[in-house]
Amino acid sequence: MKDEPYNSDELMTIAASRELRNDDVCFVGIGAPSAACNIARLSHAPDITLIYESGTIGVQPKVLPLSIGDGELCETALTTVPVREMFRYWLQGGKMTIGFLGGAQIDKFGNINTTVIGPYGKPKVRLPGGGGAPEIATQCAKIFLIMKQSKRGFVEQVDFRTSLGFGSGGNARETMGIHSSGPVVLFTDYAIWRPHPKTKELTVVSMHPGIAREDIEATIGWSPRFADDLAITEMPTDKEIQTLRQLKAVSQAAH
Amino acid sequence: MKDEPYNSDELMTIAASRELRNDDVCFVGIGAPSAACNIARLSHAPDITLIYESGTIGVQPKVLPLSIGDGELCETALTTVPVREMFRYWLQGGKMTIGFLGGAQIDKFGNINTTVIGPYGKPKVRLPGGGGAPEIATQCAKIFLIMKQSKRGFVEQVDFRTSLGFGSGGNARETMGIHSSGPVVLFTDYAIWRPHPKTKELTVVSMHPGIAREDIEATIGWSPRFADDLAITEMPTDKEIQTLRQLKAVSQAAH
Amino acid sequence: MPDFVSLDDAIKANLTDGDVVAFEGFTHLIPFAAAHAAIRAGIGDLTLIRMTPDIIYDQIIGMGLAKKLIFSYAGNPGVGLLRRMRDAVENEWPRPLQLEEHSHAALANAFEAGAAGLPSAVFRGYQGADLPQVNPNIKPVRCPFSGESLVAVPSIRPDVTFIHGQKADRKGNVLIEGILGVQKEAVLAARRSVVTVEEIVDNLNAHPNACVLPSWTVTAITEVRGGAHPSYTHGIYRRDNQFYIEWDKIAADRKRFQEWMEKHVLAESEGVFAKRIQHLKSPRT
Amino acid sequence: MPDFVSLDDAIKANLTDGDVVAFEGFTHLIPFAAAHAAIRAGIGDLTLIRMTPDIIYDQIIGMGLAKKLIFSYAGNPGVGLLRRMRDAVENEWPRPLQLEEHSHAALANAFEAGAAGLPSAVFRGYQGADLPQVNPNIKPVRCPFSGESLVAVPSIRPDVTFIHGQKADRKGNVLIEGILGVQKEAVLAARRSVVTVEEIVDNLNAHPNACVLPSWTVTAITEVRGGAHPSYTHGIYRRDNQFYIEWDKIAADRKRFQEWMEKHVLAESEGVFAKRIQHLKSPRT
Repeated sequence: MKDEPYNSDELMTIAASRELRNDDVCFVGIGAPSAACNIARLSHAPDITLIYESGTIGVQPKVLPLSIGDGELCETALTTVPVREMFRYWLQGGKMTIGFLGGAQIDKFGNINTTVIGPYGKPKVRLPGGGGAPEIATQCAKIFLIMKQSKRGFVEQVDFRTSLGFGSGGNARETMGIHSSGPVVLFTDYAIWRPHPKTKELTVVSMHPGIAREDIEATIGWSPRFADDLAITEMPTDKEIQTLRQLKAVSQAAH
Repeated sequence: MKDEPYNSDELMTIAASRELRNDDVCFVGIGAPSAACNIARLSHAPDITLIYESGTIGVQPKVLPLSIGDGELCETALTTVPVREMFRYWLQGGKMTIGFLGGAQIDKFGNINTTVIGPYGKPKVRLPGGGGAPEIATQCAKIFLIMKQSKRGFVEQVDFRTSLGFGSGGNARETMGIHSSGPVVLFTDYAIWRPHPKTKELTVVSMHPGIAREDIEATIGWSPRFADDLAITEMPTDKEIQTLRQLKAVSQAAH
Repeated sequence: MPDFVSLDDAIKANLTDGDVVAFEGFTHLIPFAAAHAAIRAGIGDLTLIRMTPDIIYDQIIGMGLAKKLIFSYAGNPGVGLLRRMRDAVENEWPRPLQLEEHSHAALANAFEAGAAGLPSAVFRGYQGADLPQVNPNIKPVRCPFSGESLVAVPSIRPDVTFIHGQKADRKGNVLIEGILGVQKEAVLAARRSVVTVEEIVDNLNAHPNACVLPSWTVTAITEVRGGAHPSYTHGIYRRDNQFYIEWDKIAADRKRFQEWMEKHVLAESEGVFAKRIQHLKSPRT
Repeated sequence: MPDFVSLDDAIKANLTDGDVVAFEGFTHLIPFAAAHAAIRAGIGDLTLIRMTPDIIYDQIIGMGLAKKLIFSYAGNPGVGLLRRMRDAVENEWPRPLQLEEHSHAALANAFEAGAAGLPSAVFRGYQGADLPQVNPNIKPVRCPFSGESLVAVPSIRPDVTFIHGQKADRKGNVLIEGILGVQKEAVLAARRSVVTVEEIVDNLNAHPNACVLPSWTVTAITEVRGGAHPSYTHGIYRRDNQFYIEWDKIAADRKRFQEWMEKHVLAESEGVFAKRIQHLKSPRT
């Protein structure tokens, strides 16, 4: 895809940004979610509310933060609350419409692992851990997943379930007494996936331009399902790609 | 006591102020406690920390507040915190060395009623209720009681136990798992009382100048105990009386 | 974004007979203008919640518009008792009033739990006190680690919360400064919220850690200068302590109370509040 | 009133082998100078608590001074993993490290409960997550009103908490502004607290609702300009993001790590922090 006017990472981010609305209240993580949210803010959703777990509410960063607590966030925020309050009133209190998650491993039901590769007590790789994810996964009204495809990352079974997707599928969330939707969409560098309405298995609904089914199958650790009415993801517009690249350039220069 | 250079109310307040120390952190109520604390601050305890339940910490009012939330309190406070935080971090968190209580009724063990006269379900007089008192009574390290003596107020049994003193006496507090001291002193317009070391019954330890045992017995609804080494309360000094009267005059003019 | 509407329209759209409602304010920033508009609209059968019900609840109760009161201290602060509320409890005049009584600590925790989306609040409280014997909404719970016995109370989730603040910006973000009470919690815990402010401005110019309610947490905003009188607005006007003292006399007598309400509430509109604070404007110290 | 002492004296008086200690800071205001002084003092067998252990805990762990870590996210924020912490967990180098792992929500609640004097914190969390299966300090509890199943975690009560703030006044009151993290809770929950500040001033000039710690909640105060570097102090200097990126390389190799610590921590004193922020001073926006 070298000759394309965009790369697959960029499309992943842009595709996510397109599904954000002006009245969304997003619990934003660092990296692709932060980029997607800020592209949305700088284009079709100028009043979108972006919240970072550091307690910064309604941020309007000019550069993408490196950490979830960069000074830029507080300086451009509507208000900054203590972290206790962030998790109690704003996340647990049900104020977030969208939370973003990704991780080292994901399974077909959107369960995610950011804790350990290998057994918990004797890990092969000790990852950072859950941070906000265990509660983000169940307390935001909807979850957007963003993650690059790879056989290592898209696995039949996660080594550790740091945060819940649809559990074992079907109505697993409901039986646990959880009322939020869970992962409504997964954006990757190859495709857009959505849960099957009944089984809740993540299903490819739109492939990015130039991607074939085999490309997807080659990067997924299970046999992925494809929707009957499979779409092709819209190419990034010039404006989208410019907004993203400008934001990234300014950010790289700033750090 | 008309010809005295002070009245009995004034001595009650001044006697309380004398027992406050520079490093005390006081949960202050309106009225006599507020006056006592501020006299202490303006005389021998300039760095005493005064906290009002409205969330104002380290106040230095020039006039005595009419309510626990007058603007004067916030304007002179070191900081003002939300009421939730006041009750969780500062009171329940065990930061207060002294709390003040008084009420419509008190018994010989310092249990207090500010809820109802008569039965709870069909009260003869509906009083304001407990406010902060139920938790002040157990969560401040020590309690100072301030209350004017009367047969109506000093009763064999309170109609409703709004806040705990020593319960039925003895080690009742300890058996409830309470670690704070409870009422260490009671200041009235006739005397100073302290709990008996064992029975915890409030006992007259010092009578104000000019007061006889009979005066006290005539204003108490039970047969009060007197200490063996009964003292006479020191008269207010000119400075004490001036400080109190000036504060009251300024305050009356302000409201 | 909240609706910028008149106070009467805000009441009409957000308060209904039978609602559970909190007019919050802790001595400071009590939403008197909003409560008077609600009284004028005659909306009744209300369950009133407030830590420190004072004159406005005395007025709503005295007008027969409340069926229940959830509270922790019902007094005219620094003055005395609430005479209309007493009359309702002791004599069922003008109608009976159910009480659900807590301590301040309990209600502060209950508002916090409401804002935090929890069904109940756990704290250490009521030790040796009689209230748990008359209020079934105080229950013992045990810490699963230490075994200590604590208490739980249900969280508070009003249908609608009314508060008064210093400023809102044109997007509907609200700034509150000074004594904060439990107003942030009361708004975040409620299904709907109506905020009266002294002023609508271009920019809040708020300290980064000031108490700001984002626009999307507020249902309706109305500018009412002096809207907290006889309570006060930090930095703008002082508490009318004289009126609080006077209220004790007004409320002492049923007839005098009714005449006063007729003249100063029913026959007035919210515009009167700006006039009432003329003599109380204070420079920020 | 707190002691105004040198950082080394504050460490000597307040930190002992085997202590449970929180060096708190949430990306902002991380007390690097204090942690480096503790490392220089060689105080070990520590149980470290922090929501977001980052470079300073990587350093303490890599120097073999920690026996246990209580945490919710152990990463170099925006950069990657903590390589010294990984080495301790995966290879027990330079010594084994026990882990007690929570979510952010759990630890934020646990600090809050510590400040509130409670034995545990109750919240809604960990639904469908594996952590409760490997951490016995996460227990189910039931709401006595709704019957809902919630979770409890023990409150956090450190022996000593270290934080960094903008200013202290000469009485020892401390002001923190910007991203506040759980520092207030960490100080109020601790038996002792040590605060480094950028500046000791006559008057805090604080907003009435700013985050201020009264002098009597603080054990010791030291002025250390730049004391949060490579973290930052809102309004005074920017985060040294370049250093965070560089740390990933330094910590990748045991020998390089040790050489770096020798040169930049062990052979230095807190005076160096003022120099490290020279190129990062930012005007308040």
